Amino acid sequence: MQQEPEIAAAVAVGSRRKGRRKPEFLPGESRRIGYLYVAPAFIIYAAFNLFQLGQGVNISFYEWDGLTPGTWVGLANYREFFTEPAIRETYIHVLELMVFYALAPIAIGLSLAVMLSRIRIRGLTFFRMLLFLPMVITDIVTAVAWTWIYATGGGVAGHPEGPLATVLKALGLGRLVPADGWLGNFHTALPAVGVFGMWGGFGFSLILFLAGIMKIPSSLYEAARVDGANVWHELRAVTLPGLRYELQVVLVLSVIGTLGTFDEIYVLTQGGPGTETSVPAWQIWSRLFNTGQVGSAAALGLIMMVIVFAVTYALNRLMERGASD
Amino acid sequence: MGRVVYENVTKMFGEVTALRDFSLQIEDGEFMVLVGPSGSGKTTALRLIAGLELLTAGQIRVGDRIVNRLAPRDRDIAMVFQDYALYPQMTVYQNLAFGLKMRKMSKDEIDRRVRHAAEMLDIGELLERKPRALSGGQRQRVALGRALVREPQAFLMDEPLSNLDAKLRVQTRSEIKHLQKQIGTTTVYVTHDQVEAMTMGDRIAIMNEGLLEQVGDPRSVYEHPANTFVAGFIGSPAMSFARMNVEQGDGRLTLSHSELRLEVTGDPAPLPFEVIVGVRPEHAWIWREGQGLRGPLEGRVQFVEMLGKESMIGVDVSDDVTFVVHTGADSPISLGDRVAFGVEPGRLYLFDPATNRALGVV
Amino acid sequence: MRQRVRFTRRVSVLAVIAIVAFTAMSCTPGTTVTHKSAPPVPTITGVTETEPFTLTIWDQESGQVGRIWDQLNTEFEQKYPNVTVKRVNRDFGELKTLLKLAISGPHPPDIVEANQGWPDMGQLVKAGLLLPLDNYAEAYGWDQRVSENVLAVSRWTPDGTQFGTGSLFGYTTMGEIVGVYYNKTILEELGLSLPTTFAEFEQALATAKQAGEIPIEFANSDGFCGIHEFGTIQDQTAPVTYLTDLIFGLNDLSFDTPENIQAATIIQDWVNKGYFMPGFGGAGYDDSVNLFAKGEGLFMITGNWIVQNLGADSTGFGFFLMPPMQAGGIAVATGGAGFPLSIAAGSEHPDAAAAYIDWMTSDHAAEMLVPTGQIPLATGVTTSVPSGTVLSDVINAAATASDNNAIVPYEDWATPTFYSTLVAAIQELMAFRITPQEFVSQIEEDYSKFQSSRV
Amino acid sequence: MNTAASRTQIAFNYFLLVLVSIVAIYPLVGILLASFYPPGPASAPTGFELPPTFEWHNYVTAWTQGHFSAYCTTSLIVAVVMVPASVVLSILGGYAFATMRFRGANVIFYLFILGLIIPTEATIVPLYEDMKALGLLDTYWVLIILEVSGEVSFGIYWMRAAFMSAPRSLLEAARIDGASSWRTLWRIMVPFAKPAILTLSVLTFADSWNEFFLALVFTVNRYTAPMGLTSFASKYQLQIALTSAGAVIVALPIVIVFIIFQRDFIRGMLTGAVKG
Repeated sequence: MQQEPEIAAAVAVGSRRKGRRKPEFLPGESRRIGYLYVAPAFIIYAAFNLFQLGQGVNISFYEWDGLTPGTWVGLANYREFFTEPAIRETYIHVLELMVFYALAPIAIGLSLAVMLSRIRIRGLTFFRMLLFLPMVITDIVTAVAWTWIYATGGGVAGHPEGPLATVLKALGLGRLVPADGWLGNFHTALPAVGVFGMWGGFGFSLILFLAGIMKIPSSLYEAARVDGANVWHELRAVTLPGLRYELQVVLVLSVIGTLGTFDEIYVLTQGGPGTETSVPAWQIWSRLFNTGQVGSAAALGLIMMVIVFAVTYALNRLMERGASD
Repeated sequence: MGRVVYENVTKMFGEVTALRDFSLQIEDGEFMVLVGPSGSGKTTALRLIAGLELLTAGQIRVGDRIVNRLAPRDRDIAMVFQDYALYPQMTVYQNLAFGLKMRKMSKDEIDRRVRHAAEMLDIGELLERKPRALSGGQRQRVALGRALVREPQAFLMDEPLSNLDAKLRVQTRSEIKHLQKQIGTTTVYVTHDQVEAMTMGDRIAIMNEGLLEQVGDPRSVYEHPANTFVAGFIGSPAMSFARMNVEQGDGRLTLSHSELRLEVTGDPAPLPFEVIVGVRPEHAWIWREGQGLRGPLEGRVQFVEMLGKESMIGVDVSDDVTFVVHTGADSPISLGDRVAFGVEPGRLYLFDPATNRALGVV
Repeated sequence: MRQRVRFTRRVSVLAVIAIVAFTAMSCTPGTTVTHKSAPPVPTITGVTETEPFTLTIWDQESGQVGRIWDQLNTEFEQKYPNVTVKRVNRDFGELKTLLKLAISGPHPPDIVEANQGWPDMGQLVKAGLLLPLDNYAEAYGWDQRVSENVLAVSRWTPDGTQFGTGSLFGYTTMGEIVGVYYNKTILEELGLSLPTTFAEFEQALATAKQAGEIPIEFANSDGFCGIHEFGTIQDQTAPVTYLTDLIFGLNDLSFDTPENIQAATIIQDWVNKGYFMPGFGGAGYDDSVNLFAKGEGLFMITGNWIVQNLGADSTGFGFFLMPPMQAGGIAVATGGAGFPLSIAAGSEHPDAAAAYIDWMTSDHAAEMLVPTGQIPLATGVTTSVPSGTVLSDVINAAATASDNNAIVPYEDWATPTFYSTLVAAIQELMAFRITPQEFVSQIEEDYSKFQSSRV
Repeated sequence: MNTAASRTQIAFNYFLLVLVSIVAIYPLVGILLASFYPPGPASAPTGFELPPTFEWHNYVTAWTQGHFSAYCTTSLIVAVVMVPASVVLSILGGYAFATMRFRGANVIFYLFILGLIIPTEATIVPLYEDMKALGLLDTYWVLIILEVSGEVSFGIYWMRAAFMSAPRSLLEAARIDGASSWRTLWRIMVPFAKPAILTLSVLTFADSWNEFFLALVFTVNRYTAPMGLTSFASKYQLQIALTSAGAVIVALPIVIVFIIFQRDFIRGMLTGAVKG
């Protein structure tokens, strides 16, 4: 539920690590001491995470309300994943969110980084700090501001109207302003959530891309220019290959982050209006606590975990294959 | 007794054999250089002594102990790493003292040893600095010092000069050699640079693809290479090789390669029909009658390398054979010229093409 | 390829671990349910223990009501100096979320304020987590103080399979009623009188709209308010017995009825005509209450609980029940009992908890709570409410509905998932994402699924 | 390229950067401004205009009435115990995975990595039951233990990468110098990995301070700062100025920690993320 971007990056990178050689012991090296170092962390992790995952697997085979004894239903909870439109819908929403969490930040971050990289920026540290701020402040706080930004007041005098609506109206684009506010309108709620999430994360990709671009030797650009490359060629031949690793991190991380989206939904829309912003993690939470479908929630949680794993794995394979071409 | 002995040591990494049935005895106080191209197993051999790798078969002794399974700390050796491996957050003093502290040596003794080593290496002023604030050469000395203070049975050095610039390298190598003679500690020194090997080693062990090709003092290795690999590896510029047919009889030996013919008097042991002939550039001269050179051989000049007081010229004697020939710096030879050259007597190395082993010198 | 082999091996190792872990834990989740029977009728009422102890209560009262609770607690502690009352105050959503977890432990709260109906109280009863209160009710005479209608919504068969009959699991003397508030000034300005039929009400809406006023102050981003708008219309289109039976799960009823479709059609019609506050989909309930209190909007359809926001003795606002379809018909309203208090089965001080409930439902408590807009249900409570105030309107309307037996319980009690289903479906209905027919089908699906699972 | 052209380019670049930065902090400034509005259920300011008067007193009111001292104390106590514990465990584990060989190391490491994608939704109910059985509900310990167990996966991954980026010779030199693995860790590797450790600590601190769901589910009297904020906000629903003041109070410690460490933090972040 709290998919940290950096954690997602870890998953991304962790899974792509090549397996190490078969353990071979060095002279005089203790064969057991490694366990001692790992033990404290592992014990607490196994006892308060892994063990419950096992229990979760067990629960997922029951229809259980969390209170009375469950009924064994075998794979029925898993079957729901394929049969219930409500669940399918959540994954469609997540796909839509990808535009905001993965594609847009990469496109915007990349183009900004390309533009900014052409000069030495004074005070970059300061700007970096500003760009990183949205990431470190909890959604609980920032959501407050975003509800204001998205408010439109239905156009009634005296109702709070957010700056977004004010600006659009001033530009003569008032017809774009949904009366129900961006978060209350069925068509705009999901994109609005997406923009909020994007705002919280785009600084990270921009900074990563900027750092990456600065590492590309300028001789490569010079060589490209000597060869008569235009901006577009330069991007394709020099910048993108040079940023391959940064791209991979941002892409994998944002895709995993999107799949696990929860906080934004919890603080902004609670899945509404209707079920328009319901995402898998929210659906699970809601089954768990609002409607008492604990077994079903466990099964959906495990399915989500498998999907996240599969997507991460596939993306990494894809990126690596792309790199070796 | 600082003797280091390998007995039939084999080291495999997974399915790759890094060192194959390697036996070598390094005497007490000896400066032994392990030399070879990358992947030859020389570094592995060194790390096996240090205990940084576990051998697959065989035995290693340091002093009179078998150290196969001893931890590095118990082997009584010290090592100088290629990248020096200085502890970045410690001062030079702390770097030198660390190993002694770990051995629970008294503070006074540590201080004595550190100051002594610092004096020997002339790094007394640097003791309070951190590695970051040192030049490459200074770091290198600190790395040596860290080995020195330990007063071990053997020093192990893994290409310690490779990160220095050319000039400093030459200077340092004689300093190390000098230091080693002064202290008299057995030293195993790994390098890929044959010049370093020739100038520093009491003996040189030439390695290739996990095998020991030849051991000996620099002169004998140079003069009597055991095989084409050693012959080609030792000496600079490298030896030129050519496959030649052999006609032997009546006390004369004729070596030929297409149009090329070379007649040699003297009758070595019976040779196969074909041999590899090796000629060191320093033994090949532009032909002049009456100098007792063997030849002449003729060919077209393919390249000219000015070295200052002399030049090396590459001469194509046939489509696939080029000899490098020595000439004075002022010689008027230029590219494309046809030249004739000859070889000093007793400097034609013959090798068996089947085994690459040396057959003799004529 | 080697990579893949290694990967497969890793996966298989994980699988083995997972299987081992799984078999180790493969037991049915949930503890065996033991349904406690009602404690014996206490011979002495009140707190009998003398040792100091703490009574913990989980409630969802905030604002003015919350402050009065604090005061009542202090008085209770003064009355029984060995008792400390600890309030854990969580909002409606949190309480819904967390009560089930909290109450199933070895040290549950003693008293909980759980919502009636299948989603909350029903689940707790079924799991044997609440104590039947019948004997306490007898000892304290609770059943004599309020009408059976009020008690019925807290009644369950002890195994939790039947709603509306059986043992008593919660008790309150405070009532709720959902109706129409109106702004007297605007009503006057528009030259309107109080509507007496549904048609007149719609006429009033049209007039207000024409005059540029907001006919109905309404905000639905929180969701629950939409249930009340719909319910209030549905109360007029569908028969009372149908609605009550639907909620109690009697007589195999369906949600897919012409009356319900009619109610859904009316609400869509109102949206179409712009009778609701513009931007209601994105506005919050509390904001809308605040705006209404400040004079925006002719009507607001909601419950008695906003009286405290309007000011109990305010004469600027009035309240009436949604008028019936036919002239002279009976106005039916949603409401009835407020949040009841229940005793956790695991409570170590059930007698004291009962004494506490009696205290919180006493006439004294009622007198303090009524000015906040809570409706006294107990017979014989004398409250001096000045007439002409919004509070008196509310209390009178509730009394009328009660006398007419025209109070329908909250619809979201009908199934464990009904609240979520209704909120989403009404939001979709009011945004024209679904037709009235789709709306009732969607809800019927939830309803029938649950009803068939009960059999 | 002539000077004039590059000057416009530079100007354009700064313009762009300033624009992006404004987008980044605009909502935050909104909250800050709103926190100074006069309190009371006023018509909600949208927070993006200067308040008529600066009501510093809002902070005092929020702090005392909102019990933020209690919430912040909880967050602080939990963080003070949890951050060092989690970082030390991560250092130990990361060190073992980076430098030691032992049977099953890979499997154990991947089990840790699994922790990064275990959805809390699948485990929270069993977790609740287990914590209940241990009698840890509503204690600092429940937050500390669960946060640690949630953070070590990432921490171990992170520290392993950091230690693996150390030259191998450094470890070997220490081995030859006779340092035990324990000494090597604390005397050689930890000083070497200081920037990575700092970044991990800041991240962990932020996670701990911002913890919301664990506090929501597992505590009643031990609300963390963000949980306290939601509780405060729901009690003072129309008090936008006060709620904003509360929000600023909750966000401030993180912002301060971040500003103090930001240079090293971002550096560690970049190397961590890119080196992997």
